[in-house]
Amino acid sequence: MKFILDAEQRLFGETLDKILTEADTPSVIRGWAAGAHQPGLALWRSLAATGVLALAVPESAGGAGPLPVELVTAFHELGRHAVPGPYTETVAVATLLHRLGDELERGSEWLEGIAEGRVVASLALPALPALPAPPQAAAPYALDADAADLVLLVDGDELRAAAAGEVRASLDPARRLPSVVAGDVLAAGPSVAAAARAACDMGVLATAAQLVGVGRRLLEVSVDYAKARQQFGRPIGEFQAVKHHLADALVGLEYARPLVHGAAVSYGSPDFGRDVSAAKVAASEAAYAAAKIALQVHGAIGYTDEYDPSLWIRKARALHSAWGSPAAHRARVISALAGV
Amino acid sequence: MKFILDAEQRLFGETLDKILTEADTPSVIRGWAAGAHQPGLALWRSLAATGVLALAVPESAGGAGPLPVELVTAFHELGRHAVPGPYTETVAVATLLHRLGDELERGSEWLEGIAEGRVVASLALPALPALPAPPQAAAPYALDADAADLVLLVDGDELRAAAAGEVRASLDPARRLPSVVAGDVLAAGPSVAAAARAACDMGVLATAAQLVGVGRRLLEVSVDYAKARQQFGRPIGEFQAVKHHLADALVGLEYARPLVHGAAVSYGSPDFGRDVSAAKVAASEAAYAAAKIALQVHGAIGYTDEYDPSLWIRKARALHSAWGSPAAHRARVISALAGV
Amino acid sequence: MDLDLSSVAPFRAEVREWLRTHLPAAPLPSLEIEEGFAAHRAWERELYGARLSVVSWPEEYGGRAATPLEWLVFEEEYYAAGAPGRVSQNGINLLAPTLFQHGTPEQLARVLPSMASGEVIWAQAWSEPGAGSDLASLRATATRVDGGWLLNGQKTWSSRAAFADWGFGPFRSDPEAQRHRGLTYLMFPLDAEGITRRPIGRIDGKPAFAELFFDDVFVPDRDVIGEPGAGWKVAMSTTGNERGLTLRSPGRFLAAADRLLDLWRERADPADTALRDRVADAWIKARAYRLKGYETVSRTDDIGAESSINKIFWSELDVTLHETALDLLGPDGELEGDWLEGYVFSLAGPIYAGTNEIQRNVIAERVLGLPRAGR
Amino acid sequence: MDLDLSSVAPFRAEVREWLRTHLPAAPLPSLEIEEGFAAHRAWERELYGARLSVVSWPEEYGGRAATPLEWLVFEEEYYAAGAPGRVSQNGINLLAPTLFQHGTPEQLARVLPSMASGEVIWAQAWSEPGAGSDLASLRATATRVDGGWLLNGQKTWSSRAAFADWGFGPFRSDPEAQRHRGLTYLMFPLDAEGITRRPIGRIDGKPAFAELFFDDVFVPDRDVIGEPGAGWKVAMSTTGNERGLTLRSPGRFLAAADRLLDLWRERADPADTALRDRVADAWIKARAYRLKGYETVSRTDDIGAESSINKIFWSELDVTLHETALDLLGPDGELEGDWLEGYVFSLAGPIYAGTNEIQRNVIAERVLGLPRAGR
Repeated sequence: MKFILDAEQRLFGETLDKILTEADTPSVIRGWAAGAHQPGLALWRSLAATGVLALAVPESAGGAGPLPVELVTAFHELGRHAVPGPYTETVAVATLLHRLGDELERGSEWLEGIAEGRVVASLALPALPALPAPPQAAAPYALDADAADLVLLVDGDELRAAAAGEVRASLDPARRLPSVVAGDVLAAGPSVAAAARAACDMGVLATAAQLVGVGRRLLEVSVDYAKARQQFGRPIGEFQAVKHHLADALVGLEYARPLVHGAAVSYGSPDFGRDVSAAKVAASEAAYAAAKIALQVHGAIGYTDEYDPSLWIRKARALHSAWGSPAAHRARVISALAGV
Repeated sequence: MKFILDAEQRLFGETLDKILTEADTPSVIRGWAAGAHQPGLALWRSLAATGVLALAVPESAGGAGPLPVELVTAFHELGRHAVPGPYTETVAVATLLHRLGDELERGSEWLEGIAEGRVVASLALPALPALPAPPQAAAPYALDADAADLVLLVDGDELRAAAAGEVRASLDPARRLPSVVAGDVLAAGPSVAAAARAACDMGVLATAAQLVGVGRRLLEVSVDYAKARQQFGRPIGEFQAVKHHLADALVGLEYARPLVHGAAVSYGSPDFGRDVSAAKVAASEAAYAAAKIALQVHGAIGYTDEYDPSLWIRKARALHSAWGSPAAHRARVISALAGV
Repeated sequence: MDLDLSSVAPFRAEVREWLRTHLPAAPLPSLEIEEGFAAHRAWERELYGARLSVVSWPEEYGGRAATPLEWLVFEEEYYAAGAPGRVSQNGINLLAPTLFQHGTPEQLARVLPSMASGEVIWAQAWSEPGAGSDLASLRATATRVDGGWLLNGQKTWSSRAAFADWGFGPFRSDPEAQRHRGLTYLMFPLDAEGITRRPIGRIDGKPAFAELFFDDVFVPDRDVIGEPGAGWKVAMSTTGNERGLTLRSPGRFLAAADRLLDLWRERADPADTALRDRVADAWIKARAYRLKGYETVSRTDDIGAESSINKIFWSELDVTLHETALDLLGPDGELEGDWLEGYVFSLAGPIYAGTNEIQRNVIAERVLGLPRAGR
Repeated sequence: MDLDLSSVAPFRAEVREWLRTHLPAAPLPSLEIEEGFAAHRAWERELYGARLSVVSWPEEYGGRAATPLEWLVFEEEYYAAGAPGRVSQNGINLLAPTLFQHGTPEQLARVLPSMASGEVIWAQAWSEPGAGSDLASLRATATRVDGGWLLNGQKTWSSRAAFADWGFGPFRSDPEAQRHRGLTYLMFPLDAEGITRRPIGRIDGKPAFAELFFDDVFVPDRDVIGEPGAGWKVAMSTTGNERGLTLRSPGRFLAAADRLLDLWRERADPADTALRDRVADAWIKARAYRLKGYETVSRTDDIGAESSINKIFWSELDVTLHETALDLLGPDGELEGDWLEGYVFSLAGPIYAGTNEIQRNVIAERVLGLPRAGR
């Protein structure tokens, strides 16, 4: 029993941090938001070269996975750097394709392409298949499908090819939300529903890890700002109100992380679904709380489009409800525990 | 339109404050808790002499009411001084008897006794009749029935005489909770159910007013303590964390009060039930928040039986769920607004 | 004590009827973008035509001398009808009360009617990059010259200044004086020679603020409000107002709570009591704020620092109410739309007009009497 | 990274089996009253007989040198079984770690075995009427005399001191020294000549604390822990421990969350999602605390000030978990019973062992590196 990242896993995270720091993600995000996908796709390929996109693809299909601990390590850094692009959706598609195996004609070709970073994928799940009733309102959007090579739609127990329709703007400028135009049925039946549930769990896990990374970055920049910003003749970080806000943000994030790691470790066990839901609840709440605290500590400057931290503040809110709201995931946890 | 207490109403409150300050209610409470009812009953008679017990009794039955604004003014002071005894229950019984009118043989005799302070009444409502489903867990207790002259039980649409059974201890030592032993049926039918709903609304209103008074007193003693108590070479009230706690307590109470007054003013209108429920939600939350803040500001001393503020801290928690939890009252507000 | 509103019923009926017949057929574009700003300015003129733009002002300046109670009623009707946001709000709510208290008759006569009609839209120019919550650390200067003052320096977070006509705010006129002393309160046209404005995008990208750069901008003496050097006192008369009811009238939250209830009916599973409870709380708090407003207009004493209690309450209510709406919208909550715009707007509430941390200090020290921290 | 607990499975099985066969048939009376104190002392002896009272201690003192992971497992099984509260907790959790760090071999051999067996129950005597959160302002004195020290003054909030046998805490041994300097850490029998103890009722009336009055109480040199004058350093080695996992092991909250889930199944309307969400949150947080415990025992570095993060988390979880239970009980929530006793106990959490306000300062300054306020 060793419930901390090992040296190799830590090094993997540090390597990604270095690549992403050099990539100047805020400028990549602003380009992506304007539909200039090239810098974002170049970053996608750099990250693929480190193996990030191979983590959810099994070795048998040309990947390195499934390696859920490495996956959450990577998504934590994707969150810390607010990297734009359908990473979570691609991981979910990889899980879906892997589960469906030979049922899909081009499945192994797509999986290989994903692992190598050649295939950017997206996915629309009008209802989140793993979550219990009451159902989420329908969300017929496939994140960044206009930048993707492969777009899928799961509708009940049908898997369809799909194309990007009209793009809707999100509060998070890095999130472009096209509706999808359904195409041919690629597979149907209970195996699709089961694969979609597995894909959903993996998407939830990736989102939870990303949220913790988003919250971490917000805490980091807020602490730096509180040390530097002077008001009333002293750094605002001297004021107890500011200190306590930031301490609270840290407490929330420190207890979200073990839940994310715990879910990654329970991959493959019957508790995996319950555990990813628990992680998503805590990560959503902790990151959103960190975002509101970051806004309050920064004051007006945090409320502006042009100041970088606002990119993370907006992402925290968008991801708070993406891949299932905290309420939906609480319902699933109770359902798993109490069988109701 | 003049939505503040008039001079006479303010004077009434001040008079009660003076009587209750002189009465040294903490010692009365400690006696009451031990079953020594005499000082508490003497205080009951003093308060009756100022007209407090006549406020819910109509003039036609020998009372001065119904005067809901004066009633909430009085109960605010009863809460501020944590006066022990079944005041709320007696007010509810008065409402019940008044609504049933001639259906009860001894109704007018009891009403007159209540108004004059000769009849201390209590009441058990196993289900709170005005609140929607999900029903509260059954509560077959009649507060302080062992000190009462008249004990009633409403069970569905039956009104019964009742007697005090075994006394259960509450977190609030001033609240003795006997179960009731049901006696003869005094009345039955839809008029009982309707009268019980009216009685329940009046009980909820009185409890809400009392809660605001409890919260006020807790804020007052906490502010005094924060000014006097030194730690780290300064009064703890200089620390921003303490200041902000106390400011939050004030904000909550300042917005609970108008809801209590607003409910009193809407007595007799179709919105009365909705408005007392709104008041109870806000008063419960504000008083309980004030209690937790008072405990935190006082530290260990606030956690002791012998230090007077703990009497109010415990009462805030007990009244938080007495006469319907905040959740039950939220359900009723929504039910009234949305018809669900 | 009563809530008998029959005396204001005819006024309420008039406002309701006028709004029913004059409201724009379709919602106006956001007032934080150029197109919407113009549309909202036209709407202000229409309101003014019916003497409904500034009901509480004296008739000579375009109002109808409405009582505070009538003003509350006007606001209830205005927001209940879903009428457009007020693009003139910075002038009407922040400058006008200051002028009524400190302005000369000439200033009142010159400034107020065009403010009431929307012909001149005003922007507040208070904050500076180094002076947000700590307003006393202002550094932009007003230097005495013949017949007036020369402004230099920078202001920021000037709401609506991207498209507004005039600005107002305090400048340091005595470079030797410290903190609260030596400030002078001035008005200036935003297209004056020497002013550069740079719009700043709000968190949703809309240019809701601007930065203003002053390079020897001449302001004649007649545009000084109050005594030169007494700018802090003048400014404080605005903030007292800003923290009271005026900035966020109860009508606004009542209307928002009703819309939230509609959204809940439309979107929510009634069995989801967690969301139901949050909707109930929003409605209860909006009602509390309304009743507190009635209480406030019933009082004859100065509410003073108690206005900080209101600021905390409405700003937190606004955020939680809109969060509840976004949560009701589920995955659609992040999409552009009215609720998201309202949410973005609400997020500024705990920050501006004195952060809620500052307000809590004010409540603790000036309402509860706790000791100020040693400096 | 794994959660592979198979290596500790035999130990877990042994603990579970022993508890299954030895647990008292009926719950013991509250350990905060005299009768319950005696019953809990007897239970400690039984635990000791199975070498389960202090599993992580070396064998020579009555333990079985369990690893931190085994200790976590022991605690999970102990609370899951519904075993009695630990009347020896102040000694085991607060004094023993201090002795392991600062005690002499003679002290360890003399004090620990009788602590492990429950023969001697220890009470912490730290706080004074003027020194709660501000521990450095202690005034009770230890005066040097031949062969030892004379204690004078007062201690308060001494948990379990109403019925305990011995006490321990810091006293001011150098009257000239200020604040953190000149303190000496001592142990003393509570029935020593010159000690008067006055039980203090907790908020539910139970005498969970006592005040101690010292009048020339002689303590021999052998009962000084660490160097005379170094009492602050000795005390801090206790607080580091107190704020970590030891004081409130994850097993306790896991068991409480499971009982809450049972209560919810039994009492709640499943359609009441508001309560359901709170039950889910309690369970999720208990799981988070458990996983954080596994993380902590996997680390080899000192967690230092990070222990303050744990203190805030468990103390707030304990309150909200019990509030949820009381709300589930509805009108029965105010009645005496296990959940109410747990609630009352939880209320002390945010106050003792350093208030949560102090903990937030520690986190901000020592973990996040924010500047200390100027004094």
